[in-house]
Amino acid sequence: MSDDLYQQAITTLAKAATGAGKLEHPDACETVDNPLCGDRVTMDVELTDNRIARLAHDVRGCLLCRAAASAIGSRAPGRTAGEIVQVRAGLQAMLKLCTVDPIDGWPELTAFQPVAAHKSRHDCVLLPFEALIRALDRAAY
Amino acid sequence: MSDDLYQQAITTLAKAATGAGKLEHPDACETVDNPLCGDRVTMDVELTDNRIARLAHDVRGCLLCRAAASAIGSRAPGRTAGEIVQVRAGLQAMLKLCTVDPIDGWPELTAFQPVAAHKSRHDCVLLPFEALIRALDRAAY
Amino acid sequence: MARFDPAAIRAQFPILATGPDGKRVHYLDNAASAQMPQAVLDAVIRFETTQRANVHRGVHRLAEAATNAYDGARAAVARYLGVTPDGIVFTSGTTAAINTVAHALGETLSAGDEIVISELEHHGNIVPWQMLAQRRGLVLRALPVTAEGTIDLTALDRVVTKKCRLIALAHASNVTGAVLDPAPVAAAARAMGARVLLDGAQRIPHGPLDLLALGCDFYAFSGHKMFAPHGIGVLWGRPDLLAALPPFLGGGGMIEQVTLERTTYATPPRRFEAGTPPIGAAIGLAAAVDWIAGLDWQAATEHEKRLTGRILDGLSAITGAHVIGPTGLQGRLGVVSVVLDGAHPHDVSQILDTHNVACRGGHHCAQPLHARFGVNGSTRASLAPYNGDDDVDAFLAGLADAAARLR
Amino acid sequence: MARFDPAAIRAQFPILATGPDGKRVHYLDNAASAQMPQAVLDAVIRFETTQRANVHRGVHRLAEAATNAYDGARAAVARYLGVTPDGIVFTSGTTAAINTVAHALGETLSAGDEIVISELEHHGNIVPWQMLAQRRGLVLRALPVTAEGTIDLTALDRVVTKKCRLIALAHASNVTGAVLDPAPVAAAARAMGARVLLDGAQRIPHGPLDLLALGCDFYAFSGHKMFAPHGIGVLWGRPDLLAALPPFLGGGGMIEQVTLERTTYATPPRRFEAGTPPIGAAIGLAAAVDWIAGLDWQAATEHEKRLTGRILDGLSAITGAHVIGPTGLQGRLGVVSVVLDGAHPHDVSQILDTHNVACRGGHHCAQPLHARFGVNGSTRASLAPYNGDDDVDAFLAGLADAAARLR
Ligand SMILES: Cc1ncc(COP(=O)(O)O)c(C=O)c1O
Ligand SMILES: Cc1ncc(COP(=O)(O)O)c(C=O)c1O
Repeated sequence: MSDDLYQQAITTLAKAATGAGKLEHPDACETVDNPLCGDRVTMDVELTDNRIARLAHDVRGCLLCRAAASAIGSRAPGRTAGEIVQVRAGLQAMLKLCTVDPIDGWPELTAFQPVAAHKSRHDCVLLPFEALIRALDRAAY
Repeated sequence: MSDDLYQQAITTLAKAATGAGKLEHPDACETVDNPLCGDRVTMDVELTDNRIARLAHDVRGCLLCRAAASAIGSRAPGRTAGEIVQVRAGLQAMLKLCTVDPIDGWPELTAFQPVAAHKSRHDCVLLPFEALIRALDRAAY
Repeated sequence: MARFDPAAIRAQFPILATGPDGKRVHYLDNAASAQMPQAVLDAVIRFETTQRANVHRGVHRLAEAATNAYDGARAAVARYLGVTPDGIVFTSGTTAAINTVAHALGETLSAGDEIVISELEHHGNIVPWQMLAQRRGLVLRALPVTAEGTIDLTALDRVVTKKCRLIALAHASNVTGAVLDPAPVAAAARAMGARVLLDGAQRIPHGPLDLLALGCDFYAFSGHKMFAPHGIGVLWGRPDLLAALPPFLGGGGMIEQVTLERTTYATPPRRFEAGTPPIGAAIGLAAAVDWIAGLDWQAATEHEKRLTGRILDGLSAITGAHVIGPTGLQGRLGVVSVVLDGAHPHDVSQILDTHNVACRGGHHCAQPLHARFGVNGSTRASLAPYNGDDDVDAFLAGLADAAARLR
Repeated sequence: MARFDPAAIRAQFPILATGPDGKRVHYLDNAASAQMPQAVLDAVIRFETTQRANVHRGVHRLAEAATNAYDGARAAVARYLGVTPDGIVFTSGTTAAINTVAHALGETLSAGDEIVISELEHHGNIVPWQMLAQRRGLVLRALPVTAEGTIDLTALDRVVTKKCRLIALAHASNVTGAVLDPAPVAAAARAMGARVLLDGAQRIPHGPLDLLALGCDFYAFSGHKMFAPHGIGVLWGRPDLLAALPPFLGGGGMIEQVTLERTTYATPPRRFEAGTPPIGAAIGLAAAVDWIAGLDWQAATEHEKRLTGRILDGLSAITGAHVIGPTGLQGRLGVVSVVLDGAHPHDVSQILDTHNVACRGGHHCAQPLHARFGVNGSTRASLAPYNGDDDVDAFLAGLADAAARLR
């Protein structure tokens, strides 16, 4: 049911907006657009020893996009780029292959399972991850 | 019946090719193409007192086109431009409106009646008349 | 006449039927693509199963039938618009039609010439002119948009200069629903020796129009928004103007004589129809035009207007809902775009979908217009004659639900 | 496997059924447009009656279904060709595909650059290059054609110079049926740093091909010649090349961000698909590709070859009949064009029509090729898997009748 998309968990996550804002001295800052809907995510990151020390996101997007960014805000600090890539892979599998395994250490992502049925919304959820991974790539240089 | 298109009368008319050739000193010479099939009719005319004194046609076209040119070769000399325009109008009515009245002074045109059923071939029959009328227009200046 | 009965019209549209679950889609996405009545589908099926062949270059009976049907489609569209068939160029849609003018007319323009559009145009009537301006060093100017979402015609004096060669405007906006008054535009253009192109994509599904009375030189529209297949559209051009323009796309059917050295071109409309045309879709368009012509448009227009009023009234009861466009019923069509404070249009239309309401959310290919109103997108409901009060009520209920859940 | 049974295939084509008069059309005009099997028609009907909506910009369930079907069509075509979907651009046909390259690649070329075509090209692969040459001061060169109606590849050395930027050739001729060996063309192009475009309009209906093995950079074809609707076609381009090309048509769907001042463009294939695409036709094309993939092409190819031999043998018995093209069965498809001494091709195909044979007469949009052979036109029989011996025999009988009556 499409209705499930807007279950309490997602709404709460989006409204918490954990990590929303800007960093003063980011190691990298990347902006990614979804040309199909005009949505845009900007992600600032600071690394320490190849781990995310701090991050901040600025989202102009839908509830799903904001919820995903908020999950990143609470779970990404302390992780390596490799770990984030793995989390994205798990999320992609959840959306595209309809897997139902929870993603280790990111329990709130389970709330995105109903999005699998709505292909046009997959990118909304993935956009913040895309922005974060690009920022991490950039910061690594 | 489409078969009627190639009745003896048309074939005979085409093979007679009355008026085929070139004039040495035409008052006007006009070439008209049918871009849909690449056919081409060139018509030379000489006028005396606003009447067709002599004409000659060069046809690169189908049997219907050659038959129409041949009818012109035998019937047009002595006519005025106005008379030719009238004959064409009668022929157009025969093709587009399926009229069955014989055309005064041009009995052989009756053989074109079956062409009415084949819209794609109307222009084949009309092309020599178009060339003649353009040449007459030109010669009138 | 009896009261207009949208249900009787709806019954002609297979996709709008009530399903086994007792539900049916409340289809309010007509401005994106309208649905197709059985009569149009039947015309396409008839072509594919009894007349299918390529056109124009064959004399066998199927080719002759296909050619007659295709030429007949052109004649039907011309008749509906009150113009002669030699001005009707079949294209793949509005976008292709506008690009055709941008290239063909564009070839006749020089650096410094100006093109005037407006801030509310669909990208299909912006990007071709930007690309042309870049190719040939032209200047692109835009009429501003009023707070009511209409093109500000008081700016014509200022924006249309002696250098203006073309004014290209939406006859009706796909976001605000505002309908342009073409008379002052045509007058301003005439005063400067400029041409007028109207993008009729949104106007054409809402009933007959007197094309020649608009005073424009070109008119573009798409079949899929007027109950016909996707992949067919029309560029109407004043025949004398078309005859003076160079071709755009090259290929079979648009030529007179080809040698490896040199090609001469056919007269319009064939000059602008390179290659095999979308034959079945053109035949579908003709059937759609016939279908439209069979409606009582006085009643249908009244009906659409009443439903539009019902939407606008209902919206005023939803806190945080703002209409982009005229708030009244004058000078507008049944296209209503709403911004819901704090809610993203994709979330809104997703929630509307759970109410069986099909609405479009996003920028509707009009980013500059949304930027003008300081938003990224909106949620749009757009009407067709088959819509009824129940569709509108479902939309309003869904919107209220979205407002409650997303805030 | 049992002997190939064209009647079983024919049974899937409503238009080829035997009529109440006990007759059926001997359809040998497949090179112009092939007929449509019920499976393709059903896919189109299914879209129009259960999934119809605009694509890409909507989230309601019909928009999602339409988008999935449209994206699925792209994936199906890609799979059939053994390529990735990002190289598949949907166009309105071969002509539009070639014009797209002529404009997009054309923007990157400069005065003095050379384009190489051949003398046997369809106008759709001549005129776009002539127009481009004129726009940008390029030089258009042509490979000659042999007496057998094939492109003379021994001339590659002479015609393809260091200035060559593109070689654009028919993969198979629509007149002679000759199939190009692309390897020496690709090698000649590579040696000069030029690109290769193959016009696959005639090759594609005759079974699967390994596109990447051809060594070309662009490949163009039309749906209507491969059992799909008119108004859809494909431009395949090497994804890295497409990504480096500027857009051609401007409008909705091909953009990333639009302001009145500046626009940024989407990545391919969307960059080259401006406006609403021919959605139903694309879905029909995917169904056609699936239908084709379901045939036994080893048997079908053998069958078409046998019928081609039957035509060639039969023609040798008709005095005054000359084939334009290979007289053998090697390196050719089932497309046979005949010149009948002293008879005009339109008269010939008209008489064939009285024998219920649908054949095309004329220049087949290849005037330079016909000029090469000193004629204005020819009468062409072209095969599809549903053709049988009876079709060929009717053609030969009709041709003999025409020869007798027109001479
Ligand atoms: C070899 C060849 N190239 C190009 C074309 C043009 O295809 P279309 O008319 O579908 O654009 C055709 C068919 O007409 C063809 O046979
Ligand atoms: C006002 C307007 N112009 C142009 C277009 C483009 O039409 P199409 O996508 O059919 O080419 C549309 C519809 O999308 C529109 O609403």
